[in-house]
Amino acid sequence: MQWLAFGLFTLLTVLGALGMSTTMSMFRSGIFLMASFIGVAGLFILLSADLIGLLQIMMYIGGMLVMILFMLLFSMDPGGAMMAGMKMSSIERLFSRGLKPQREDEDGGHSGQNEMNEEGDSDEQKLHDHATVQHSGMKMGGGHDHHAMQNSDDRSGQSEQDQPHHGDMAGMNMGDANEAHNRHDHAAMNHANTDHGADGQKNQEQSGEHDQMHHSGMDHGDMDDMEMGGMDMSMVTPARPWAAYLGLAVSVVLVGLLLWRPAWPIYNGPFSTDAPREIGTLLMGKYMMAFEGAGMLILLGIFGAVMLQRPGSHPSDQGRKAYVTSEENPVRISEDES
Amino acid sequence: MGIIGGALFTLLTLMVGAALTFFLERTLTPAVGAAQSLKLSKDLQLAHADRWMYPAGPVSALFGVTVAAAVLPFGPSLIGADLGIGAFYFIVVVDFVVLGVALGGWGAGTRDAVEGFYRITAQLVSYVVPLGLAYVGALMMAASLSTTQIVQAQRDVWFIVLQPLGFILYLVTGLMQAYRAPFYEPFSEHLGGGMLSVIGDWKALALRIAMAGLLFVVSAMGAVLYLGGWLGPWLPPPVWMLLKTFALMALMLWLGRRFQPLSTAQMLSLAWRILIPTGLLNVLIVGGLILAGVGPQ
Amino acid sequence: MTIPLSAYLIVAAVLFGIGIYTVVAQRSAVMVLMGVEVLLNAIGLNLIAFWRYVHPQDYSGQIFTILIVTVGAIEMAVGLAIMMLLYRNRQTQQVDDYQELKG
Amino acid sequence: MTALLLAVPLAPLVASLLIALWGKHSGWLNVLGVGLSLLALLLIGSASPALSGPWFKSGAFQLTAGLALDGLSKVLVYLVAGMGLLISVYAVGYMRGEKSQPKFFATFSFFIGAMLTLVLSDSFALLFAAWEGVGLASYLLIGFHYTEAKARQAALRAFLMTRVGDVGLLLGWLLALNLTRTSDIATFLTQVNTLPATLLAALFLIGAVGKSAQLPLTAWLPDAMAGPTPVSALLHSATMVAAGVYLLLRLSPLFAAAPAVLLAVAIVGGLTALFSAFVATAQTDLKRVLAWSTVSQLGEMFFVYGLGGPFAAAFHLGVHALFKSTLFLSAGAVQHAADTLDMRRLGGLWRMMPLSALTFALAGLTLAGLPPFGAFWSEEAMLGTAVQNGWLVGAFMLLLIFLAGVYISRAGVATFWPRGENAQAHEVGTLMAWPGLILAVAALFGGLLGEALRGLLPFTLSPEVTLSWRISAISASALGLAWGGVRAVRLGASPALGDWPRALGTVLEGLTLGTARGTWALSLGLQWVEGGLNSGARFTAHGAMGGSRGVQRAESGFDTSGRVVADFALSGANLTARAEKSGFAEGANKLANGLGTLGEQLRGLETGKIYLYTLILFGWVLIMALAAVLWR
Repeated sequence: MQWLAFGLFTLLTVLGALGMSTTMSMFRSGIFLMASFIGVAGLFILLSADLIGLLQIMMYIGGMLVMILFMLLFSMDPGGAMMAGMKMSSIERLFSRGLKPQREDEDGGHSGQNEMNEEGDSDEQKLHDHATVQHSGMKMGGGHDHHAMQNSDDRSGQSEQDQPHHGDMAGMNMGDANEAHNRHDHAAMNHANTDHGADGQKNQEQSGEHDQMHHSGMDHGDMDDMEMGGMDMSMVTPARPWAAYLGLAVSVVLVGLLLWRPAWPIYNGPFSTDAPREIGTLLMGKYMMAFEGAGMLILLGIFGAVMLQRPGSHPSDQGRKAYVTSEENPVRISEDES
Repeated sequence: MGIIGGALFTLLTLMVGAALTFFLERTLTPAVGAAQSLKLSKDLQLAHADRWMYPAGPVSALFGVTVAAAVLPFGPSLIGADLGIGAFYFIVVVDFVVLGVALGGWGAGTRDAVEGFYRITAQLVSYVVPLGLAYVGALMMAASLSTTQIVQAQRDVWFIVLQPLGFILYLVTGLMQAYRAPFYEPFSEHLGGGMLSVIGDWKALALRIAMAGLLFVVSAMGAVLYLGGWLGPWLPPPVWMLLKTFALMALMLWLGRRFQPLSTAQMLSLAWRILIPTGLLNVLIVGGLILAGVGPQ
Repeated sequence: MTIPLSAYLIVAAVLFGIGIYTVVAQRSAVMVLMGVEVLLNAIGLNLIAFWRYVHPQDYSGQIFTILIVTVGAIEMAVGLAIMMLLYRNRQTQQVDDYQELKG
Repeated sequence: MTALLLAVPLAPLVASLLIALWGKHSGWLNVLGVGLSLLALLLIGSASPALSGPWFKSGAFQLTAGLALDGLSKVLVYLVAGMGLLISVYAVGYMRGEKSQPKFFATFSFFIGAMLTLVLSDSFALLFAAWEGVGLASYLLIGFHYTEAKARQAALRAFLMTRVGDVGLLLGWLLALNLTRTSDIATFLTQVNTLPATLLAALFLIGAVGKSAQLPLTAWLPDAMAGPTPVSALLHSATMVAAGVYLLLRLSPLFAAAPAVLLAVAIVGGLTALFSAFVATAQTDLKRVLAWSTVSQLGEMFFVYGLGGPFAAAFHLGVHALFKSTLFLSAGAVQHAADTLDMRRLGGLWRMMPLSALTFALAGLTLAGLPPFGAFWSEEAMLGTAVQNGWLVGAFMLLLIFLAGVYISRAGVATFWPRGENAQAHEVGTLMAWPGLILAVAALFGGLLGEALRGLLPFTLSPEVTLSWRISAISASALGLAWGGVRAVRLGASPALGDWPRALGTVLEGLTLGTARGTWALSLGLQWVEGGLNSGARFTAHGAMGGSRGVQRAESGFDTSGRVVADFALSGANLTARAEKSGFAEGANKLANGLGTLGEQLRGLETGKIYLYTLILFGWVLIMALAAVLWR
C-alpha cells in the first residue's frame, strides 16, 4: 500500500519535473511543475509531514497560477503552438503531444467553425457557443488585421515582406491577438496597462487592444524581423547537451554518494504527530528569530515587488489612467466587435 | 467506518448537497454566474484546445470538491475522514477547483475562456488571504484545526455570537471563493460566461457538479466554523448540519444578489483595502476575548 | 516503515538533476525560475526525509522546510517583478538576450 | 553610585537626542548635557564604581558591556567632560548666527558622549562601538560645512584613514575575544602572558596610530581644520586623538609584554614628532600650525610611551589637552575676529583682542614648557624617561622641545605682535573669551595635575632628571621661543608684503560691488579675496622661500645652526607635503590601473551568457562535491 502510494507520487514528481523542463508549451510546463510539487507534497504526507505537504500545495497552486499568468504575458507563444511544428527529441514530443503544429491548426480551426455552423443550425442552444467561437475566430482575424496594419504603420518598408509570411504567421498573429488581449486584460488587473481607456467608453476593450497592439507593435515587428532573420525560436540554450550531461552527472553522483555512504541511524521510536502544535511551539520559541526574519523577508518581497510594479514606474505607460479606468466593469466583448 | 465507508459517505454527501444546492440556487437566483442552464450541450471541437489541459480542468475541479467534502462533519462520528488539520486541509484542497477552472479555461482556448482563466487567477489572489483570516478567528477559539473539535468547541455558544465580524468576513470571502454573485466575474456574461459557454458534455456535467458542490462545501464549512455544525436540540445531527448549511447558503445567495457585480480589479482593491484589515482586527478581538477567558475553555 | 530512506533520497537526487538541467538549458527566464523552484523542492524533500527517519521527535526539519518554501515564494514574487520590469524595458525575456555582463 | 556612573556618558547622548528632536536652544542643551555628566563625575568623587553585564553571548563567546571608573579613565573622563563643557560654552558663542545649529550640536554632544563611553568602557565590544561612534561623529563634524568641497574632502579623508586603523583594532580585539572567550578588558589583561602578545599589541598599535594620526596615517589631522574651530579644539585636545594614546595606556600590560612593539611605538612616535614639528615651523596658517603641533605632541607621547614611560605619556596627555584646546580656542577667536588665519596677514591683534592674546600667550608658554607652567613638569617627566634611555635620546627630546618653542612663538608673535599693517579685528564676546582663559589658567597649574596623577595612575613614576638636563631643557625652550619670535618679527615686517594687496583690494572692491552683496558682506568678501590672493601668491612664490629667507636673516644674529634648522624645516615640510599630496592619489591610480589591466585580461572569460555562468557554477559545485567526498 505504502509502496503503491510512494510509486505513484514519485512518478508524478519525476514525470512532472521532466515535463516541465522539456515541454514546448510554457503553460504546460507550469502545470507540470505544479503536478511535480503536488507529488512532492504527497511524498511529504507519506512521510507523515502532512502539514508541510498541504502548505506546499497551497503555496504552489496559487503561486504557480500567478507565475503562469506572467509567463503567458511574456512569451511569444505560450501555447507552444509554434514550437509544435519543429523537430524535437522524443521526450519533448511525448510531453508536447496534443499541441498541434500551426498549419493544421488553421484549417482545424476552420473545420471546427464549419461543423459548428452545422451544429448551430441543428441546435439553437448552440447559438451562443457558436457565436462565441465564431467571433473569437473573427477576433483573431481582427487581430491579424490590426497586426498587419500595425506593421504597415510602423515599418512600411517591412510590411511588404511581412505580407507573404502572414499566411503562415497567421497562427502566430492569432496568438498575438489573443496574447495582446490577455496582456491588455491582465494589465487592466495589475493597473499597468498602456493608456488603456484613453477613450474609456464602450469600445474601450477594442481601443485597449488596439493600443496594446500599438504598444507591443514594435516588438511584434521585431519578432517578425528576427524570425525572418532566422532567429532560433527554440526554447533551449545552446548549452543544452552540456546541461543534460551535468544534470545526469549530478544525480548520478548524488545517488552514488548515497550508496557509498554508510546508512544513517534510523530512529524507529514513537514521536508526537501533533504537527501544528510542535511546529507552532518551535516557531514561537526556538526559531523565533528565523520566523521573524522570514516574515520580514516576505514583507520586503511584497513591497519590493509592488514598488517595482507600481503604475508609472515605466517611462512609457500612463499607468495611472489605466489604474483609474480599470476600476470600472469591462464591457461585453461581443460589443467591441462592432 | 473505514476508508471505503468514508469515501462512500463523502460522495453521498457531496451528491446530495450538490443537487440540493443546484435547485436552491436556481430558485433563489436568476441564471447568472455558475448557475447555467440545465441542458448540457454537446462537446464542441475547439480550434485551439489543449488536448491535455482541457479535460483535466473539470476533473481537477470535481476532485477538489470531493476531497474537500471529506472533512465535513455531519455528526460526532459521521465524517469522511477526521483529519487533525481538517480546516487547513479544506482551505488547501478547495484551491483545486480554481486550478480546474483555470486549466479548463486555458485549455478551451477561446478568448472568453482564457479571459475566465485570468480573472479566476486574479480572484484567487484577491480572496485567499482574507479567507485565511476568516478561518483564523474560529481556529484560535477552538484551539484546534480538526473540524469535529471546532464543532465541539461551540457546544455552549456558537462562534457567530462571539465573533460576528469574522462571520461577516466569511460571508464575503465565501461568496468570493464560491464564485457566486456579486463575485462571479470569471463566468460573467460580458465574458460570455467564460469557459461555461464552450464546455461540453461530460466535462460540463463535472464542472457544474463541481461548482454546485463548491457552494455547498463552502457554506457547510461556514456552518462548521461559525454556526456550531451539527449541534442542536431534538433533531438528529445530520439534519441540523444540512439545515444550517442551506440556511447559510440561502443567506449568502440572497445577500449576494443585493449587490452590483464587481470586476476583478474591484475585488482586489476590496480584499486588500477592506477585508484584510477587517480580518486582522477580528483576529485581535478574538485574541483579546481568549485572554479575557471568554469562549470555550 | 517499509520504505527505506534512500528511496526518498534518490527521488530527491533525480529531482535535483532535472532542476539543474532546467536552470541551465532553458532560455526563458520564467523557466529558469521554475528550475530554481525544483531545486528548492529537492532540498525540502531531503530535509523532510531526514527529519522523518533520523530525528522525528524534533520538528526542526519541518521548520527548515517551511522556511525554504517561504524563500521560494519570495524568490518567485521578486523574480517575476524584476522580470516584468526587464520585459517592459527590453521587450524580451530570453535570458541570453540580457548581455550586460558581456565584457 | 552606579546610576551616577551611568549618567556620565548618557547625559550627552540624551542631550544629543533631545537636540535632534527638539532643535531649539541647541547650544545650551548641549552645555547642559555635558555639565550634567561633569556634575555626576563630581558627585561620584573619589569612589571608583563599576557596573558590568553580559551584552549578548553566542556559543562560548560572552560579550560583556560595562562601565568602570578606575584611575586612568578617571583622569580622561575629567579631561573630556571639563574641556567638553568649556568648549561647548565657547561653541555657543562661536556658532551664533550659523545655520543648521541643531545638527552641529547634536553631533557635538554625541561626540562627547561617545568619547566618554570609550574612556569608561571596560569591555572591548563597547570600546569598539564607542570608538566607531567617535569616528563617525568626527566625520560629521569635520564635514559640517559640507557645501565646501574642501570640508567634504577632509571629512572623507579623515574617515577613511581612521578606518584603516580601526581595522587593526577590530582584528585585535576579535583575536583577543577568540583567544580568551571574553571581551572584558581587565580579565584580558590578567592573562596577557598566555597570549601572543606581540601580534595583539601590533594590531592594537595600528588602531592607535590611525586614531591619533601617527606617521603613516598623519595627513587627516591637519585637514580636519576644515571643521568649525570648537570641533578642532575638541578633536585635538581630549577626544579624538587622545583615544589612541588612551588605548595604549589602557593596554599597557599587553605592550609591556611585547618589547618589540614598544620599540616600534617609540620609533613611530619619535619620527612623527620630529617631522610634524618641522612641518609646523613651515606652515603659515595658524590652525594648521597648531594641528601639526598636535601631531608632534602626540608623537612625543608615543615616543615616551615606547621608551617605557606611560606615566609621563599620561601626564603630558592631560597637560597637552589643556593647553592645546586653549590655543585652538584663541585661534578660533582670532578667526572669528579677523576672518582669516593666514599669519602673514595677521598681526598686532593683541591691541584689539587682549584677552585672546593673553590666552594664547599663556598657553603658548605652557606648550614651550617654561618652568612655572604646566607643560614644564610633564616635559620634565618625559625628559626623565628619555634620559633614562641614554643621553642621545635626551638630546632628541631637547630638540623636540626646542622646535616646539620655535613654532609656537613664531605663530604667536606673527599673529599678535604689531607690525606694519594689521588686520582689523574686534574682541570677541565673553562666551568665547572666557573659556579659553579659564583653560589657560588651568593649563598654568597643570603641574599640579602631576600630583593628582601620582595617586591615580597605576604606572611607575618617571625618574627625576639631573639639574643639568633640567637647565638645558629650560634653555632649549627659551632659545626656541626667542628664535621663533625674532624670526617671526623679521618675517612679519618683511617688505615683501607692501601695500599692493590693498591696491588690488580696492580694485577687487569694485568687482565685489558688482556682485550684489550687502555692504556688511563687502569687507568680508574683500578680506577673503585678499587672503586668497595673498596665500596663493605667497604659497607659490615665497611659501617655503620666505621661511628660509627669514631664517637666513635671523642667522645674522645667531650662530650657524639656523641654516641647519631651516634646511631641516624645508626638507621636512616638503617631504611631508609630498607624502601628504601624492601618497593617496598615487596609490589610488596604481590600484585602478592594476585592476583595469586585470579586467582587460579577464574580460575574455565573460561571455555575458547567463546560462554559461550557471553551467560553470553547477559544474564547479559538482567537482567540489566530488573532491570533498573523495578527499576523506
